[in-house]
Amino acid sequence: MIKTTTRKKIEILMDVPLLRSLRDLAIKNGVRGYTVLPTLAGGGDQGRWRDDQVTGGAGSKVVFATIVKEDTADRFLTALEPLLDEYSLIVTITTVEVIRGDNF
Amino acid sequence: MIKTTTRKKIEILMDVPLLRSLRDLAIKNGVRGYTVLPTLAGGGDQGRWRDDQVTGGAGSKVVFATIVKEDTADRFLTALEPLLDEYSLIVTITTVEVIRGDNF
Amino acid sequence: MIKTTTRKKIEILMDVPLLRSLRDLAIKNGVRGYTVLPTLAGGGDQGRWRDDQVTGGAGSKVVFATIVKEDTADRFLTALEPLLDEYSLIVTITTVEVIRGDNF
Amino acid sequence: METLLSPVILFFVLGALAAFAKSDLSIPEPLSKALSLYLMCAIGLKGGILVSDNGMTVDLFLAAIAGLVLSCLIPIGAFALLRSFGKLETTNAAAVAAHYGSVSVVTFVAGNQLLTDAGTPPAGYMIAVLALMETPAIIVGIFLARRNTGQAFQPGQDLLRETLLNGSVVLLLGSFIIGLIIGKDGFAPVSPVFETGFTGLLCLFLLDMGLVAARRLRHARNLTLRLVTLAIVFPIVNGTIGTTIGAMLGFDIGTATTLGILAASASYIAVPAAMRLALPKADAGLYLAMSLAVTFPFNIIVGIPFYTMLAKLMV
Amino acid sequence: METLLSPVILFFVLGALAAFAKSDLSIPEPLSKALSLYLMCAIGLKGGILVSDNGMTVDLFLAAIAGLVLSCLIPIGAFALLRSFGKLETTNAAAVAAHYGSVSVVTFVAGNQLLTDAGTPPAGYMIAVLALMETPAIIVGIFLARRNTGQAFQPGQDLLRETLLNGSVVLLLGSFIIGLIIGKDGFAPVSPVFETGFTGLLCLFLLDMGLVAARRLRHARNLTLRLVTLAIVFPIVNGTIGTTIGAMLGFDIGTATTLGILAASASYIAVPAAMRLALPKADAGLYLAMSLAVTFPFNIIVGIPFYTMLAKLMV
Amino acid sequence: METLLSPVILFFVLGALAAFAKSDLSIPEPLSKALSLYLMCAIGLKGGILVSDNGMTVDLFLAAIAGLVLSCLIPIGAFALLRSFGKLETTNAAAVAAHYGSVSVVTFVAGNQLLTDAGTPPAGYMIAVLALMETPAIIVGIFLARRNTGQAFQPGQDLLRETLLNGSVVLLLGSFIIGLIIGKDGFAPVSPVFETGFTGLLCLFLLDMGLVAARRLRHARNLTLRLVTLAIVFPIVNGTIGTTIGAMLGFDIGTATTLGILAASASYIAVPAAMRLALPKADAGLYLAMSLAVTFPFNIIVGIPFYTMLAKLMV
Ligand SMILES: Nc1ncnc2c1ncn2[C@@H]1O[C@H](COP(=O)(O)O)[C@@H](O)[C@H]1O
Ligand SMILES: Nc1ncnc2c1ncn2[C@@H]1O[C@H](COP(=O)(O)O)[C@@H](O)[C@H]1O
Ligand SMILES: Nc1ncnc2c1ncn2[C@@H]1O[C@H](COP(=O)(O)O)[C@@H](O)[C@H]1O
Ligand code: NA
Ligand code: NA
Ligand code: NA
Repeated sequence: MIKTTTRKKIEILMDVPLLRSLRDLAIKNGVRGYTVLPTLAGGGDQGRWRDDQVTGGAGSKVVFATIVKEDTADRFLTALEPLLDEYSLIVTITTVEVIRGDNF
Repeated sequence: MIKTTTRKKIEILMDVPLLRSLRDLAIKNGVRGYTVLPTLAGGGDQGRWRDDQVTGGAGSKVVFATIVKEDTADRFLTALEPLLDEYSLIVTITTVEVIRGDNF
Repeated sequence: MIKTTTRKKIEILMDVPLLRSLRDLAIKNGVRGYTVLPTLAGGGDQGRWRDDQVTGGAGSKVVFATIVKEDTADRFLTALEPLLDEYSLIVTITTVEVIRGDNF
Repeated sequence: METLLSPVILFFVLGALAAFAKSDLSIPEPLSKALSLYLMCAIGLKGGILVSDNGMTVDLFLAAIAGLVLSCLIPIGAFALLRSFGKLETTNAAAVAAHYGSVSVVTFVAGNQLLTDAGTPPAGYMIAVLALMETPAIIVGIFLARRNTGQAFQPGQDLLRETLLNGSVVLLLGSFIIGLIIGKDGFAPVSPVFETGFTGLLCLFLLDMGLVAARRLRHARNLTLRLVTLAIVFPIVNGTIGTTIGAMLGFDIGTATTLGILAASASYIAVPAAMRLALPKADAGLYLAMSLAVTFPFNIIVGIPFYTMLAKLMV
Repeated sequence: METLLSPVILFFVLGALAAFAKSDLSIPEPLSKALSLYLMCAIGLKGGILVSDNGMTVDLFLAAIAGLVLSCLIPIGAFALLRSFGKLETTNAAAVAAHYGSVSVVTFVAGNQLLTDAGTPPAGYMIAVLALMETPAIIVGIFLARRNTGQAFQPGQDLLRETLLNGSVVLLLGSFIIGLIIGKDGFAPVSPVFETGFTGLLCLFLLDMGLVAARRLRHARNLTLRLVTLAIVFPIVNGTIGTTIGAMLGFDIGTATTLGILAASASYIAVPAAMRLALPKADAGLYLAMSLAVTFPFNIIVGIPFYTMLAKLMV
Repeated sequence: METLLSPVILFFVLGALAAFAKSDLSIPEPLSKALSLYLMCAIGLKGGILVSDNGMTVDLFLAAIAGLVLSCLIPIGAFALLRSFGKLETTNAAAVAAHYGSVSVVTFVAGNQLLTDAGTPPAGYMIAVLALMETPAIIVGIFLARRNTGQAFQPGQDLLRETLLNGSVVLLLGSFIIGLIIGKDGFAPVSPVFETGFTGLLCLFLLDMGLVAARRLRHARNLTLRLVTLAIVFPIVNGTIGTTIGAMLGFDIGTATTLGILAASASYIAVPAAMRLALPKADAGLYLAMSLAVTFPFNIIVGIPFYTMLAKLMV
């Protein structure tokens, strides 16, 4: 059996225009690597949206995903907390196993 | 350490034409928010596919993702079950932590 | 309550040109189904990237996701291990519940 | 022969060869969708302008009724053959049959171009007939499937919407109506995009269709020799019937041939989308392989010249 | 009336009808973005070439100053009305107000086309004015919001960059400068794409705008009757003011009307992006519905002819 | 100088400036891919038609052999310099070297256009030479890397397919052959898209290349001054050699210059894709920065005029 290490995967759904600031915040708080994933559409308390580029993507959303050690997760999430309500971010934290754990 | 709450993330891989019906079913069963994610290609018992728009996307698939309380998860999945085989949906349920848990 | 079964979800982030070889490796090692997901951008020790098609997608990355039984996961990951460093793959393994577990 | 050496066909062949050779050549999906939307707009406009020029005639209604009747009856015959000779079970047979009752926009376009080049263009209203023939076969197909099988989940309303308001049908009919309204003069400023650019962009689209068709053929699992045979027999028979009816109704060569082409062609846009919803148990790999990877190239290369020849004999 | 039957408008209507009928017709997003980049390049180049032909005149500076002043003052008036009559709270009122201070590229383009067709084209430098008017209202809007509310996270630098270096502004101004440099002769080899193809591609873009606008209207949650009223009153008032100023500055009919159109139009590209960042608590569904789903069609169908009439009376 | 003020170059500069200023301007990736497929088709067709007009001559074979020899030898020289002067370790040196042995389609296109404008167009068969020169350097590069290093996982077959059936190579050669078959007459209906639209669409593509090149330069981590020097020395030396060989083989000015341009240019499509697979440990940021962000602009702005001057002196 292959050796794995436990890490936290943090996924944040946010509006595209916020991506740069959030990435900088992540890096400032110890995040070493991240990946950005696309979305197509969604719905919630504020109504429905779908990716539409007529408006220059102002209404588009992306997922910022990063795999981190537990303590980095805490640090980043603490820094993030004040923004959650402001920018209605959707944040999930999942426990995952990784291989070559010292890369994260 | 930031306060988190345990929720269920349900992810359903399905054919694009089914999306509307499934979203309605989800909402009828207590789902408050959801996000739709794109896919590129895949393979399984019924062969390989890749997103091709020549056929108007009839063969394309998307992921419908929703974070819900355990009881909503049960209710939605129970409503979903009869469709699983019919539409060969791929459903996964993951335990995740969320911040601001009362939003889900 | 609906009956679910525990499975492993393996997600591998890799360069597009590697996809075919990796898919073949997966199937050779008992993987029955998989789905490929797009990404937009990312950053890590080797710097930042974003999907750019001017270079024919050489710098683009995709996620190869597959849900498997624990023993298939072991077998596949063991076969994968020598490639991890070589191709700097990012691999996560998550425990998920599935419905109709005998399909995986 | 000359037809086969037109750039449009050659790009289709290039795409098919690239896919058979497992090249990684691929057309980005949004481009592919963009091209298909563009083709709908362009042919819709063109048809509308032709009709606005010539006025509506009784022929339009005759052609519309002929088209509707064909698209309802073809699936019934096809269903019987698919069950008996094709050895398909009910659901698959019904789904495949629906495809043959409906029509293929690109086959229509290719025929249109060849007929126009040959000096026998079809009437403009055939584009309205094309739009009308897209959906009825879906209803017939579902009916055929449900006579024998029960289904739990009824996506009724959604299905009707998917079917009647399918994007391609809406765009085709909408552009047709816009063409009717604006006429030749209103068309002038947009003609560089929708007319002058048409053949070139069609080349790119057919390159993509070649790639997709060949990949479907390579990965088709349940495509038996019997089914391939049917995918060739259907267009021959339906095309002959369509052309004959056209000739009997007194249409000119181009129009009669086009009715034959519509009857002969099989859908690969509106019907597959509806079938995923209505008959999800049907094998999408199978019906797309038959319509896109066998019947479509057959019609483009052999069928269209054949129906034209028939029409010339009969008109 | 004739205007309303131009293909450009008819495609907008087709898109809107398709969305209201819940058709699944949709334009792939990358195509939509590609078309919008194309439009920016094309009109930027065109403006630059016109200015390179006619030289810079003092009128350019007058128009620029008038535009800047309007785009700073309009939000202030709009804010007051949105608070009082519209019953919006501060943040939403400020965000909406910013949209009306800024401008809509496609409204500008539509006006441009109609004025050119009518033999009264606006001066080329109005494209520079368009670019200048895109961003100042953002600053004013944020200032209006922050007088009364505190904000934790300051995406300061990012916001300035998002605003001033917004892709559409950069492309518009960049193309304008390229047009200035290359002049008429340098433009010849690229004119088939950027000039001949313009109207046709604009049709496709407006088809998409129709779809998006109607979907926004269908899903708009907080769009009260009072707000719809304001979304119609704002363009009338601002358009009248803009046209009048243009006439008073001695501009020709086309140019005065265009200043009116700029004042009357509401942004749906640069401003929403900046607002998501700066005033995230503001309701995006609301400001986009007002600017895109009410004011934009109003301007296209009623506003532009009205400002033109005004200009004819005054110039 | 005039060259530098062509819209094509100016759009490249605009893209680069926007990226350096950290504007969020970006071209949607599917559009970018669509444009690059379009360029391949267009130049492939054009070359085929030229050759179908003039017939195949012995010059075609001479040029092909010269191209193949250059693309095998250039990487060997480059590898030595990258190791010694550039201080790269084996794998990186080999990967970078392979890029310089291969060719850049857009550099070729830009050169083609300038030479044609100047009245000295290259022979049509140079497009076949371009396609032939895309892949051999990949094999040489891998060979250079593996002499010294061992590798666990051998993606052998995939690599060969990726290399020989790389989408861009297939499309280029396929369109060339289609051009050969259809000739001038068959080209007429598609020429509005593939010829008239070419320069305009090239502008949009170069806008994107400017953005991508500048972003690569901004984020390049391991790009030392020595490597930048080499990325400028390589094209000068290789371009001079290529042009000289062309002149010695008796080619006309346009054709000799074009052989120089091919030798001087560095791949950023086929080779990076192959290197990700074959030499994954090589630093993609590095080789793309060298070829795309240094050598490409150098060739466009300085190189092409220089090789043209050389050719004029020698032919
Ligand atoms: N429970 C949820 N699961 C998944 N995505 C959600 C959920 N709630 C909200 N979202 C996403 O977040 C966006 C904003 O949510 P809301 O603020 O509730 O409108 C929605 O449009 C969805 O895309
Ligand atoms: N084990 C799996 N893991 C991830 N995706 C799967 C799996 N099995 C099936 N899929 C996806 O579901 C689609 C349909 O599966 P199947 O019905 O087995 O052909 C496949 O083409 C894949 O995209
Ligand atoms: N911790 C992480 N979480 C998510 N994605 C990562 C992480 N580390 C690396 N990546 C992704 O893997 C790519 C290569 O990583 P690296 O080899 O560290 O440059 C990055 O550009 C990211 O897209
Ligand atoms: Na048919
Ligand atoms: Na305004
Ligand atoms: Na070279």
